[in-house]
Amino acid sequence: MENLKRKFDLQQILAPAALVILYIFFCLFGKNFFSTGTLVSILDSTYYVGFMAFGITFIIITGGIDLSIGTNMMMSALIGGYLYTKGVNIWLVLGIVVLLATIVGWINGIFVAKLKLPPFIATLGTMMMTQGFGAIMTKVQTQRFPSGFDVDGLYKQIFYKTGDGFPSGIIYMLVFFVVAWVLLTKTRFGRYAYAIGSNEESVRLSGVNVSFWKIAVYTVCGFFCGLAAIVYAATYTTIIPGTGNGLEMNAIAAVIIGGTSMSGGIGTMSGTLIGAFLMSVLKTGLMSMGLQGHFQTFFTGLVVILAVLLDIYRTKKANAVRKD
Amino acid sequence: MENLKRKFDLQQILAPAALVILYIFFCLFGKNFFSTGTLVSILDSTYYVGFMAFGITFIIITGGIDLSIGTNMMMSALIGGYLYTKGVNIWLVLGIVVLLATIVGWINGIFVAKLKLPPFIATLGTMMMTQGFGAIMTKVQTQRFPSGFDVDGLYKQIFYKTGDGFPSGIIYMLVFFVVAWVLLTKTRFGRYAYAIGSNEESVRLSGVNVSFWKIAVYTVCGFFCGLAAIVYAATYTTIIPGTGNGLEMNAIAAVIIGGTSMSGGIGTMSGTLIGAFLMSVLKTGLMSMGLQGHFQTFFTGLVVILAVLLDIYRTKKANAVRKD
Amino acid sequence: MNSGITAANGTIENPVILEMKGIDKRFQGVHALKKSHLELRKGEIHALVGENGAGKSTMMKVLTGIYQADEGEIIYNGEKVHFKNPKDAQTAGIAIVHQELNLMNHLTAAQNIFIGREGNSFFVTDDEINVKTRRLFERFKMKIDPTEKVGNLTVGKQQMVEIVKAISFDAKILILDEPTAALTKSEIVELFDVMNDLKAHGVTMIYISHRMDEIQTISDRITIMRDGEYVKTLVTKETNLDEIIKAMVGRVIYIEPKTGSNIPDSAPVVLEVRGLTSRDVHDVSFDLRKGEILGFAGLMGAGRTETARLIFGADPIDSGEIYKDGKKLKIKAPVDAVRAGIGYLSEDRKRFGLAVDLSVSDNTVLADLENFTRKGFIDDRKVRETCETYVQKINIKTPSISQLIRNLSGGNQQKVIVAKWIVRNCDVLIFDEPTRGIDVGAKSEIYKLMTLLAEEGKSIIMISSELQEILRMSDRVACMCEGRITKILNIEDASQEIIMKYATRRN
Amino acid sequence: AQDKPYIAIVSKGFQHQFWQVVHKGAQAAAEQYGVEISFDGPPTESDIAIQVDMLKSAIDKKPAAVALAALDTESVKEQLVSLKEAGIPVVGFDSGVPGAPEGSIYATASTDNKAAAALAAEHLFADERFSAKLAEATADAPLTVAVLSQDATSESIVSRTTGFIDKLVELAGENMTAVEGHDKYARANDAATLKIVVNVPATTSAADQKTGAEALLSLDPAAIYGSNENAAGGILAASNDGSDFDPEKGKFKDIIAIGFDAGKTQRTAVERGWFLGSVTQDPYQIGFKAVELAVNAIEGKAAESEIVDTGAKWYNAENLSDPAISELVYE
Ligand SMILES: Nc1ncnc2c1ncn2[C@@H]1O[C@H](COP(=O)(O)OP(=O)(O)OP(=O)(O)O)[C@@H](O)[C@H]1O
Ligand SMILES: Nc1ncnc2c1ncn2[C@@H]1O[C@H](COP(=O)(O)OP(=O)(O)OP(=O)(O)O)[C@@H](O)[C@H]1O
Ligand SMILES: [Mg+2]
Ligand SMILES: [Mg+2]
Repeated sequence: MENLKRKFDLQQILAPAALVILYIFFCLFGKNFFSTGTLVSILDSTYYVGFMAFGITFIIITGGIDLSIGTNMMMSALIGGYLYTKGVNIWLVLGIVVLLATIVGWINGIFVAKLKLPPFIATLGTMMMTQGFGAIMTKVQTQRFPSGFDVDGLYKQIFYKTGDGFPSGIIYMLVFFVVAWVLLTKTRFGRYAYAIGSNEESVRLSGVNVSFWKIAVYTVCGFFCGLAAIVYAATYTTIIPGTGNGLEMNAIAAVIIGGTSMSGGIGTMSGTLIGAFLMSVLKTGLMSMGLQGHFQTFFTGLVVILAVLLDIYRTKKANAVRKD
Repeated sequence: MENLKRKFDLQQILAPAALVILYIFFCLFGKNFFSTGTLVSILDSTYYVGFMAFGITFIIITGGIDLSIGTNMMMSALIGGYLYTKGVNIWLVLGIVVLLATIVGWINGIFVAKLKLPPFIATLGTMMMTQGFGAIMTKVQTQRFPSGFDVDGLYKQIFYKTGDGFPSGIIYMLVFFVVAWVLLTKTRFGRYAYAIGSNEESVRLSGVNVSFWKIAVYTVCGFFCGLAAIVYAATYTTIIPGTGNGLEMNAIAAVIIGGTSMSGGIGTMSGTLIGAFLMSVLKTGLMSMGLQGHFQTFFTGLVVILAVLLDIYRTKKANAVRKD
Repeated sequence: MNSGITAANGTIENPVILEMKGIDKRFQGVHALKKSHLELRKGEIHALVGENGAGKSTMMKVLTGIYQADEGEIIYNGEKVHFKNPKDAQTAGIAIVHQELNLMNHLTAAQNIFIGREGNSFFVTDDEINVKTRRLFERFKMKIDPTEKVGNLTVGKQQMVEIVKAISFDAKILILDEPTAALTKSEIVELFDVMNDLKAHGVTMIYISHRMDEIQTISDRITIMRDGEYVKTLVTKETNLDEIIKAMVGRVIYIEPKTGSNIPDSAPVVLEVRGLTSRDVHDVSFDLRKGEILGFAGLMGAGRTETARLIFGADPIDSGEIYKDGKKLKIKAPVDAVRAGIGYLSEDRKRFGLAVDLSVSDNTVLADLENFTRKGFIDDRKVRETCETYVQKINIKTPSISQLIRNLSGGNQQKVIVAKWIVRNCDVLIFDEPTRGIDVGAKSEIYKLMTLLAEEGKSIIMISSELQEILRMSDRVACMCEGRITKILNIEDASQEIIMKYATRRN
Repeated sequence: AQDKPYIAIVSKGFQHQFWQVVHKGAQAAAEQYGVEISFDGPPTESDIAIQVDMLKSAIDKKPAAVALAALDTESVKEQLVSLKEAGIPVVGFDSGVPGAPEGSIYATASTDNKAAAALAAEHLFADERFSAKLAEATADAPLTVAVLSQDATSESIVSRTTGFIDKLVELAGENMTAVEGHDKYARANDAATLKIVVNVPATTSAADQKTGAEALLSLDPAAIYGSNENAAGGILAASNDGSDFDPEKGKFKDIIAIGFDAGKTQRTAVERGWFLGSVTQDPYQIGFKAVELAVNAIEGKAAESEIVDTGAKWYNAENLSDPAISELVYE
């Protein structure tokens, strides 16, 4: 019990602390790092990863995994862009984007909950399928969303940045962070997610319709990928077919750094949020120190491992308690 | 028992059958698919995936995973190429390549067995780190191995293709397939791999030095990534920094299609071999049907899911046996 | 008991073969062993008893090098020894059968038994070990195929494989930690034969169990532990049940059978099962009356759990009907059963009863969460209040309701599960082995609780492999054998002998 | 199986609008000369393995000729040889197949990337805002020109980066300039009044290109140049689709932005004068000429020249109205 409390408080403190320290570090040693400009670009590069990370946090807490989030996001964005160029109204397009991603999530749910496929395998499959599908649909052509100054540029102002450069995206993200947080902590949905991650069979034998809730979890994750797709489109305008795989690992890294356990049952949304920010700070910071791109990759990997080592060390006690 | 037996025989038959059928299918509908030329390019594109797949089969049978195999292979090849251009003797270079990859595998083993990191996380970390490291080492420069016509071209003749176009690579691969197969089925190493995947704790209580053998398994996987790096270099000559992530999923897909269970304890080397071939046939075949590259991705995903669904369906009965 | 074996004499004067002195072991938070002590004489069967958490298993894990003692010494054959790991202990001739099954399901029986002993050569073949294994099985008259994958064996057979594995070390000292928890009467008899056989070959054995009848049957001496401390060592023949239990729990508990039922035949039938059939259960029919406790007796594998799982919708039904309060139920999944007010307490808490990472309160409301949600949100206040009332009502020993359930003792975990079903106000409760692996103290509390529930008008099905338990609690006793109900006895007519007769009747 | 001669075209990519236009050109030529073509390319410009495999299966289809834009010459040498042995002619297009074994390439229809990039440098240098600043610049307060280079591996990107840098150095004077950021191009010089900073992002993904652009912009340089559509895209994404470069009210109004290739967003940025201008190749011609050359090769005509320059044009707000230019600037 004590262990648990202590661990929990530590959890609360440690991650944000690390974030702040890292930020300060780069302010001191980075070139023009301490500037609203940089801060904004840190936010920018967090949005889409953040949304994906929120989504997959639910899944990881149930003890599952979703490798398709990255390609799912890209596919939805691609098809969205395709429809837009075909003249569909932009708002309708955005709606469809979210819908598509949600459907993919739902399919994952069916595979896992109904067909009993291991999540890793099911979503590995859908990862490849969505990546291929998006490319096929768009005849492997780059798709473009309206830039801020075209007639339909308004959506960028809402989801990404206002004309005068205010990062409205952060509001969009925080709003849905709260949604995710409430979902996870204050609703049956979230409670069952934890319970399933902790011991699925006993939840089933408590008369809970496990497969329903599991499908729900994967669907919600898909939904968040849809939201990610919107902000991705708003940020980068151009969507390139056949991309998106690999992004899932960034999101997962964020979740892990945030202290969520891959074996399920344990995790927090705030942790994920901080994890996502931490990665962006690292990325932007190393750049500002004039380190070429690949140092990012290296250090992100390092951080993932350190974060979890720290976690293990911290919770050793808590874990030690009777296994028999 | 019957179920199990039946399943096993089916296992034996089904995968190869699928392979043959697929091949015939493409011979009928592909453009000049039925030709030694095509056959050879199928082999060519199987080599490096095959080696990685052999390696990771051991790990997956222990119930683990290694996401770093792709980047590990690339990193070793990169640094190898770097040393070669710096004038190191080619054979020495190849030795170093294998050594490097093996070391990375060993590090993964330490992380998993000694530091008790979940394999997914540990290797996600090393995946990013190796990718970054390779790029950093080579200052993000493309590295080139000697092509068949340079002085040192001989190694290509051994590991990839002889001057008169005989695919010597297949011999190289089959030799090490046999090695892998013997390791898995005829040695304590393999026996413990299965045992650990089946119930790690009980192996430990039986007085087996589990962490030693786990480290061994990850190291061996690394070693096979090294072998993959050699044949990759021999096949494609040019190694680009910052690549390699994503390849692991192809290898894993091959293993899964080959009928190895992600939860450990079950799997065969021959299955993996066939899985690898199946993917190459699919890839080459779809291309020969004039389908854009992305159809491959899509169908590979589909095959992964179908393969496992089939497997589940087949073993349903076997699984039904008392849960309580 | 009807196994008809009596403790062989003469071992009590034998020389001391092993001595554990002043063993002290702390885990985070728990002081598991306090200067504890144990003495073995060559060739004796030494019972080790104590409530849950008394430290029996830990003591054994220290002895076999799985845990390292913080203090104390082990003297084996007159010299001080220190086992750094299980292997050391094995090579020194000390083997153990652990409390929980520890087998590799994907490996064959032979491979399991000889894991870690494939020989020093890097290469391995199964031929040799298959032969050895077959010999072992034959010696103990077990019908198991050495090349069979262990995952396909029944729990009983798996347990036997474990035991054979331990024996196969031809150990000088053999430790059996609750080996019978999952065994049938007949298998237990087999086991005892094996043990006596070994004893005749001069093997010393430590035998841990919660079943007093077995202990009195098989053991020469009994060492009692309480809260990690050594209490005393008794000579079995010179002691009696009360003395042992008193030493264990520090108070006397009598288990006297129920003399008669006060449930009138007129009492309304709550649950009506007709012709229930599946792969392992055949044409099971019975009525359950309001406020009654219907005991289900039978050997292991008799199909009681399976029957329960069928009624509860945990496994698919082939045919048969289930009526609740006269209404026919369509039960496809546990959801349906729970909706109909049926609750099931599994025989395997850890795997089927608890969400171990969750708190006491989360587990308590797990089955009834929809009634704790307002406008889609969980009403934490209501949850807290409810849980606290139940913690009091059935006095669950926990520091707080936000305590993780995994940190509770078995007995208290069981109570939380009971609470879970009461909260869901189920009026039919199926207790499957409600006291399996629970100590005498906790047991009697569970009994009280069940009686209370029955008095409150809930109807209870109690599956149990302990006949005293059946006899003490039930109003009627359904005897099962090979998936069939062979007889439903009124408690007045029931006795251990009669029940055993029906439980073993083949038809 | 086919009566028409079959030409397998293996490009460096497929996604970018650029390749679509190349494809169009190729198809047009295919119809005009009555040949069958297939057009394929790897998902990203670092997928060497995939391109090699594509080339292989293209060869396995027994084409009459192959048109190739190699990601990397070394990796395809062997195929080139076997093609030569099989007597199947190979024509290069776009960046072609530089340094290919003697006589393995019939001819190449390509943009001279160095020259094209030099165009950009010249126009930058000609801009008076820039030259004014450069005049003021001193060794202690040097002027910075930022270069975003999609990757350090593909030949065409590299030569566009070098082409730009070299021209700038040439114009500003060797001893007045220094190059830093990426070791491939770096050249230290303390006396430099003009500092050229090159950034090569971690991957070719839009996100990383943007981060790279942001890193460069945070150095507040006098000018920034993106050496292909993707890199320019990164700059656009980092500058609110270019609007931040608005000379009057933009956040980066003092920074001169120059792009390469085209694409809707970039075109808009140029039209509105946010970008000083950009260099466009003539993808349509590249595609058309490639097939044309292939046909000549099949018919056994001798090639007039090794390289058929398909030309590159500087475009900016002014000359975009000119249809001759406008049609080159794909959306
Ligand atoms: N989920 C299951 N799948 C297949 N067979 C099962 C399953 N559960 C039980 N069995 C088989 O059904 C028969 C009845 O088992 P069950 O567990 O119901 O017996 P039981 O009376 O509950 O004995 P115990 O609970 O002591 O094991 C046994 O032969 C068992 O092997
Ligand atoms: N690995 C562990 N970590 C922490 N505490 C432990 C551990 N193992 C045992 N304990 C604690 O040590 C005490 C003794 O446990 P032990 O399992 O030895 O009791 P036992 O006599 O075997 O009980 P049972 O009859 O239920 O098996 C208990 O309080 C238990 O919680
Ligand atoms: Mg115990
Ligand atoms: Mg049972």
